[in-house]
Amino acid sequence: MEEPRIGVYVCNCGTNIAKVVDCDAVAEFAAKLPGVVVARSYKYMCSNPGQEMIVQDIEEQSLERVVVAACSPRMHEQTFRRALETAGLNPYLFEMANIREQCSWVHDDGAIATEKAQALVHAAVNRVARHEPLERMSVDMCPNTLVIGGGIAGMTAALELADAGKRVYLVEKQDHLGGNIARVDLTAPYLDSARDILTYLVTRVLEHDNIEVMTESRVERLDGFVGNFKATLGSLANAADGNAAVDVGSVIVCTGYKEFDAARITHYGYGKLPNVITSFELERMLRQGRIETKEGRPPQFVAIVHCVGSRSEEYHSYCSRVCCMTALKYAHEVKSALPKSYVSDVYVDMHAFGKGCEDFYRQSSEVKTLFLMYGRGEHPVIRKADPGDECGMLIEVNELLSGETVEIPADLVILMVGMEPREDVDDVAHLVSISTDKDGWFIESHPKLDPVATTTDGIFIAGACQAPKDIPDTVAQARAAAARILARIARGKLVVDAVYAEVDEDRCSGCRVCNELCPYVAIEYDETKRRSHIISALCKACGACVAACPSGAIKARHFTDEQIFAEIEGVLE
Amino acid sequence: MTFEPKIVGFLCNWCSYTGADLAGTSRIKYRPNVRVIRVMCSARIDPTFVIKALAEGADGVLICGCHPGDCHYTEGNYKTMRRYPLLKRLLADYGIDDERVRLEWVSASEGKRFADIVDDMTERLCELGPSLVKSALATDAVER
Amino acid sequence: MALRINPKLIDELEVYGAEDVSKCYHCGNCSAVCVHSSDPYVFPRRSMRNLQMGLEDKLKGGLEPWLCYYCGECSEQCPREAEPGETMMSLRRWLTSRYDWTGISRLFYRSWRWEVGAILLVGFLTALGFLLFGFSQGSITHYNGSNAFLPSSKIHVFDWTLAMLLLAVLLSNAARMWWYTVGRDRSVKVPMKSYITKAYLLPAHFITQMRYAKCARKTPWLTHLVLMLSYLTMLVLIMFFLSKMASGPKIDWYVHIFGYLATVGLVVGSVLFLRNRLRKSSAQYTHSHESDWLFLVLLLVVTLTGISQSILHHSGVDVAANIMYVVHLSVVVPMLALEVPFGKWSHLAYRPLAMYFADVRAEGLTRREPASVPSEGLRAA
Amino acid sequence: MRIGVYICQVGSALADEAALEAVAHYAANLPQVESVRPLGSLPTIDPDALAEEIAAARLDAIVIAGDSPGFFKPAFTRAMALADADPEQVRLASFREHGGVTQDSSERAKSILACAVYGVPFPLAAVPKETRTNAATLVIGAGISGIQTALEIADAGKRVYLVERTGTIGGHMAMFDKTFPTLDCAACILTPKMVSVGQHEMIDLLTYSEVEAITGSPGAYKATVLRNARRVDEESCVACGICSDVCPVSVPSEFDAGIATRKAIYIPFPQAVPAAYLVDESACTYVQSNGKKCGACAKKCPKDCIDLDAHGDVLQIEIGNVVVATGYDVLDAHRIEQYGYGTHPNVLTALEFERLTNASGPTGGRIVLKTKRLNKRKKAEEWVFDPEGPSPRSVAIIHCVGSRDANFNAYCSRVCCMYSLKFAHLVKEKLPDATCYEFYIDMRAFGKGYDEFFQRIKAEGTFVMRGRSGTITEHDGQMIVRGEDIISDKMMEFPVDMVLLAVGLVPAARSDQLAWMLGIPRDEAGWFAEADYNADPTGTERGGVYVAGMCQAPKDIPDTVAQASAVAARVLKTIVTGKGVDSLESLSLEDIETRAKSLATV
Repeated sequence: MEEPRIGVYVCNCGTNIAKVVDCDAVAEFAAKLPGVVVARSYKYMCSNPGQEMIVQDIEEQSLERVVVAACSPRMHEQTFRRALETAGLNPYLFEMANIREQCSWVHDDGAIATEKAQALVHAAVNRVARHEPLERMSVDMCPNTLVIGGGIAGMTAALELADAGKRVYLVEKQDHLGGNIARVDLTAPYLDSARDILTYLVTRVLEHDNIEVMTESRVERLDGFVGNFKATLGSLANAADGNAAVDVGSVIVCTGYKEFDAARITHYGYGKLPNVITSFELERMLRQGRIETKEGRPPQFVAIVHCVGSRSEEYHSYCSRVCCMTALKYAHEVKSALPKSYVSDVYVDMHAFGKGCEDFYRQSSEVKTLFLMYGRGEHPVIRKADPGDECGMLIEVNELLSGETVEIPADLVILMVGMEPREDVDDVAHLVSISTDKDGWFIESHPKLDPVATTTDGIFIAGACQAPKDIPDTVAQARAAAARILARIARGKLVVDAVYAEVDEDRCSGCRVCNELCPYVAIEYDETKRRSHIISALCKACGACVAACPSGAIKARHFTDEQIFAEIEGVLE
Repeated sequence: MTFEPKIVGFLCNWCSYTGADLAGTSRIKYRPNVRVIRVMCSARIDPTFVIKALAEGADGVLICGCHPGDCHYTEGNYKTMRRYPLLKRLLADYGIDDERVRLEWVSASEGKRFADIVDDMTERLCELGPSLVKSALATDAVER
Repeated sequence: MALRINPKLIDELEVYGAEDVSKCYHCGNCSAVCVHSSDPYVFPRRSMRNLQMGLEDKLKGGLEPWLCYYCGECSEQCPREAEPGETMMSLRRWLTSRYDWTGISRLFYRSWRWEVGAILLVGFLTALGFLLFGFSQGSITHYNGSNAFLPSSKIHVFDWTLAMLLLAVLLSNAARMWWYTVGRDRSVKVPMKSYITKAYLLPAHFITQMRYAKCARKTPWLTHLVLMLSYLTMLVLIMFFLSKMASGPKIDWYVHIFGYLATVGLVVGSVLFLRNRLRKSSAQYTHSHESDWLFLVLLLVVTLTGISQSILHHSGVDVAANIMYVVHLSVVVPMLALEVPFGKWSHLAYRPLAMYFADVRAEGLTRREPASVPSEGLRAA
Repeated sequence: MRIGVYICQVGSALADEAALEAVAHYAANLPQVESVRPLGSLPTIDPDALAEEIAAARLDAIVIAGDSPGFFKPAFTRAMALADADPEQVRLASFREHGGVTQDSSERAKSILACAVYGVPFPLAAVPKETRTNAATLVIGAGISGIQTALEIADAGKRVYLVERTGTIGGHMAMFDKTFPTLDCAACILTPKMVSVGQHEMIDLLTYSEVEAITGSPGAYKATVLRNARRVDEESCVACGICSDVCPVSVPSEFDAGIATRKAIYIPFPQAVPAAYLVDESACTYVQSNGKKCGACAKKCPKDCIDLDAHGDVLQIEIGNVVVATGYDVLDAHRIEQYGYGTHPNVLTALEFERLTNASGPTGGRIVLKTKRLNKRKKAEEWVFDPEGPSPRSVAIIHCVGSRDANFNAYCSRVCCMYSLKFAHLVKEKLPDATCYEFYIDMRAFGKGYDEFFQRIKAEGTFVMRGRSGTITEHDGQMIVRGEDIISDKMMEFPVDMVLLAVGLVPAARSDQLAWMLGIPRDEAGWFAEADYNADPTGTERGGVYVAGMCQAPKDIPDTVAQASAVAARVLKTIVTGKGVDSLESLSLEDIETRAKSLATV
């Protein structure tokens, strides 16, 4: 085999890599590897000059392959592939050696880390020599969108797309739209009417010509791939209705959250003490104008307990983000409805971070809400008061701002239940093939720069199903997802990754072992030819079929046996 | 010089490789003996990869995939799980120590776990001593 | 044993002037800027906390309010405008009313109408009493001599009787103060020796107000010291040298000098404070409770009537001097009889006492568990 | 239906007695309105008395009007329940929510009230006319938010003019070392985006430029962009840096937050986009002397691309939509005297520390103390960061500096808690033996993975103390920090070598001019006011004008990015359909009232 001309670039990443790994030594080592014609070490390969260096070398030194030893390929593979494209080289003739996340950041000994970096570069050089130019496919982008979940996120996203003249299918499990916001009367921190927001959204969604609302429905199946999904929708109300199939180009998952079950925490006595209620139960009382104890009296002492099920090692370690402001809202509402009452607010840290929220917190103090702080992981205990007390219950808590163990009088206790993923997240995740984190929230493609996309192309997430968030943040996310989709529809075509598996029909024995293996039903069996065939647009390149093929007829593009063998040799030499 | 085993790690792109990256971003230190090769899914790992690695001089092979149920490709890791005992039996037939090849589940949020696994495996391989597969193959070749 | 929270106490304290305490969000800035705040007496935040939570016994047992001189720094910097300085002031008013077993103090602080009414009544009765007394035993045309309208010897006896009475009330209240703050606290075991070795603190604090001098701003301390020393001088003069003060042309010069100095001090001091309060010149003067106004106004009126009396006397207009004397007394007596034991005047006694108790108590405090985290940090630093 | 209207007098819209009178008079003439009563300015009302009033007047529905009428709603709901009326029939006419708080907005207030009386949500009735929209977009400000919006729109194949005041895009994020809570380096995630912007064929990047004027109407705006003279040709400059080497003038570097210097001809930072030098005319000897002195750089430039006599240029562009993404500034720490910033050399602001700890910063990422050095040119001693200088043995980090404080910014700056925790981590990582203290008030670790990060910082050994430090004093050259450790109930006073101030955020300079130019209101703190807090956090009063990112209110990177993308959705919608919407103010009271009436009857 004639050795292709390879360029190797070792990134210092400021000092991130250079602090541990001797980058110059790695470059010198690389220079001696077979086929390597250029090997350089540079401060920031990802920077414009860094990329230009590659482009220039490709042009001037007629490089045919490029290796960049830098951060994780998850970070910058795309960046450098684009640089190759700029220089007119096929972007797949490129390989990254991860010498930051998996070398300089995890090892202290410079000599050993340098040796490891050299091995990784060696493997990359070996591998890249065997890369083949691959072409990306372009597929049509269906302009319709499927929105799963009819809460505020779902409706906002649907309206955004529909207003832009695109068709939207909005699927909601319940018999009405609204989700959790339908259970709320006023919003924090300005006490605006949640009902007006809901009425506005529902009216517009229902009246919109471009939105097809399907309540009491669910997505049974999602087939296809980005730009060309086929969703099978089923009715929950009437099984006899049968399933409907719609074509969509993108899917936005807006399945929201459910509240934490307060009965799981025994020391709050929820379910046993009749006047211990959850935030949503208070919401109902507020709407009815009857904030009363079970005995039918307006409470004199009201206590609000924060972080119920949130920020705790036993239940959920995360913060549910909205409860603090909702609690303050309740403090105001209770004071408004019962001016003679005393409200105690038992919190851990007051998360009043949003616009207008700190002011809201101050206003709550001004109406004499008594704020009491307890420690994360501690347990306020609610018990019945003694007969002579002027209150119905007592909350015992180790109050941190006074350093005392105190008893808070209460006639009504409101538990600020946190948010948790819906029970069917796993089903949904499976349905649209996205993943969930350890808490059960859907994982975004990048926490900072891509908070609405997922690792599965064409599937977006918005709202509280990604992580707890308030209404403005939910609305922003829902629109962000819509923006992504609108941009794609505007372009009309989609480019699909060139990495997929293909069958060498000459070697295929037609044994059909692979057929059942593919989770994406991407492998067809051609009865006439008696050969299997892979639909490349559906293939997600996992390679399960490749490893299983007894006759070695399936080739995983960009992950061929030959390439991996070369890599193995490289790391071990 | 003390024996420093060489481990070839095959990591799935979605969970384990991200987990190994997380160990990096969290600056969790671990033994430098592992050299990682990225594959899209643990199901892509052909038994020949493992044998190739051992033959090329690896003292151990580490295979990491998503936790059961978390596979990005729905069920690729179950396929790995089923293939693995077969591979082990094969290796046992060749007289290769059982502990030289390991299958572990590492999620994208388990940087610490990845580091611990690497440390533990390195430790075990140090106790076992160098793998003789490569030299045995060399002798074998000479004898023929 | 858990302490019971009383959310209602904060409402009660409002009439004492603590209107903004609920705004406090416990950043601790006030304690950090206060030079007086140090272990084991950390304030004002802790006192604000006890008040918010209505921990009445804790508040009653707290000496902290008396350790604050209200320089106003904390209030100026307070990020929530919760007025920690004014809260401490209000707590002093409230504590005064708690130490007082008669309930009069409580009545006065809660209603200025009652207070003013009582002053007017006592003033009227005093005037009436002295007029009857004067007419019964002397002549209004005589200021001095055997036929004097209000002979100094008799007034002297009256002064001493009143003083003893007031002292008795004050002492009984001070005893209650001791009981709340030191006596009943089981975590404190004060050795008798401490009471004796620390006794010097009482006069020392009383006369020098050395703690006040530690505040960042020195002017308020100076003004306060001048006013207090003038008042004290005048008190001493009246109590011990009354006869000499009124003995006509052959006056001892030193009594005269001290008398004039004290008069000037009183006028200047009270006028300055009144002006500051009217202008709300800095944080500590922005909130003025009725009791604060009454205190200064009474002081000024007493001084002014005293001066008038003196001038009239020296001008030889004995009738007018005698009438002014009665007027003077009818202001002095209610001021002393009502304000000293029950009103703002009592801080003259409580403040030095509190500092004395605070030091004594600190010695008797069973060793407090050191907070692990910061002390480790300290060692490392 | 018998409707009772209650108007609360709290707030600015109706502060004027006459305006209140007019609105009340208007309300009284609306159909079904039985009574109109003022609510007074008391924050609390007695529901029992209200119930009697409602029962006596036999009211079936209530409309509460005012700036934030929601605060009264529970009282009315209860009163309705007590009066045996339908408690659900309490409606709100919130002037603040729908932009009726400006002084001359009594017409808006009336229309909001009318909608509530008709029982129609305001945004449903107040729908401005459609306007034809130009497909090009102007994005003002090229920080992460402007970059994101521009890329989203440009990726859809639509023209974007991205105007940036400084010489490079990237904004504050480019200055950061790591980002919380994942600690990935800011440059690693931002630079690829910057590169994309620089290379994008649909983005016209106008750096070192300012928007001078905006005229026209929604959908058809005309912007005048002043292109300041860069004096270096952007296209031909290869950023070799020879010009900078020969330049004799050193001034504090903005990018390094003033802790290092740059030359009068400079590139803000190595990865700047565009990667071209520029001349700071206020520092350049040649420019200041009207061409009489210096000029060394122009002579030395190997590519001849420096023209020190170049003049600024004015560009006219026509656009359909305007996106404001001007970001923020940090509060001037000098204002908070008790922390001695500017007096004690080793009291640093957050941005200064970001640069100090940044691998690309002046010390190469080494955390060192300032040391005294003789400046030979000025013949004076000055405090500078010497990369070989001593490391601090103890660092105190003070939260909420100028935030949550009635004396400075009453609002929470939202990001300081987390970046302070990040600082603690960086200190501990780089100086394991150093002691690190955090003084906080409330730890606002609210986002995905934030609370977990907080727990991790504690586990790393940073002493986290609840209590704002009050003062920093100096004794014999040793800084002393004093504060109350509230949770341990102790006064703390200890020596530290370095103090980091988590200074709060304030609206970017010249936001007022921009707001005036665009005709969009700002809130009391100076942040741009969104159209609707909940339902439209990125829209503004003006049609075709949007706000994204920090300029609307402080927010972290994920929230900024989400908002920036959300704006792109709005813009794309108008471009795709060719139709935008006019400003709300284009609607007359009659328009809204008529529409509300028609919707109510449906």
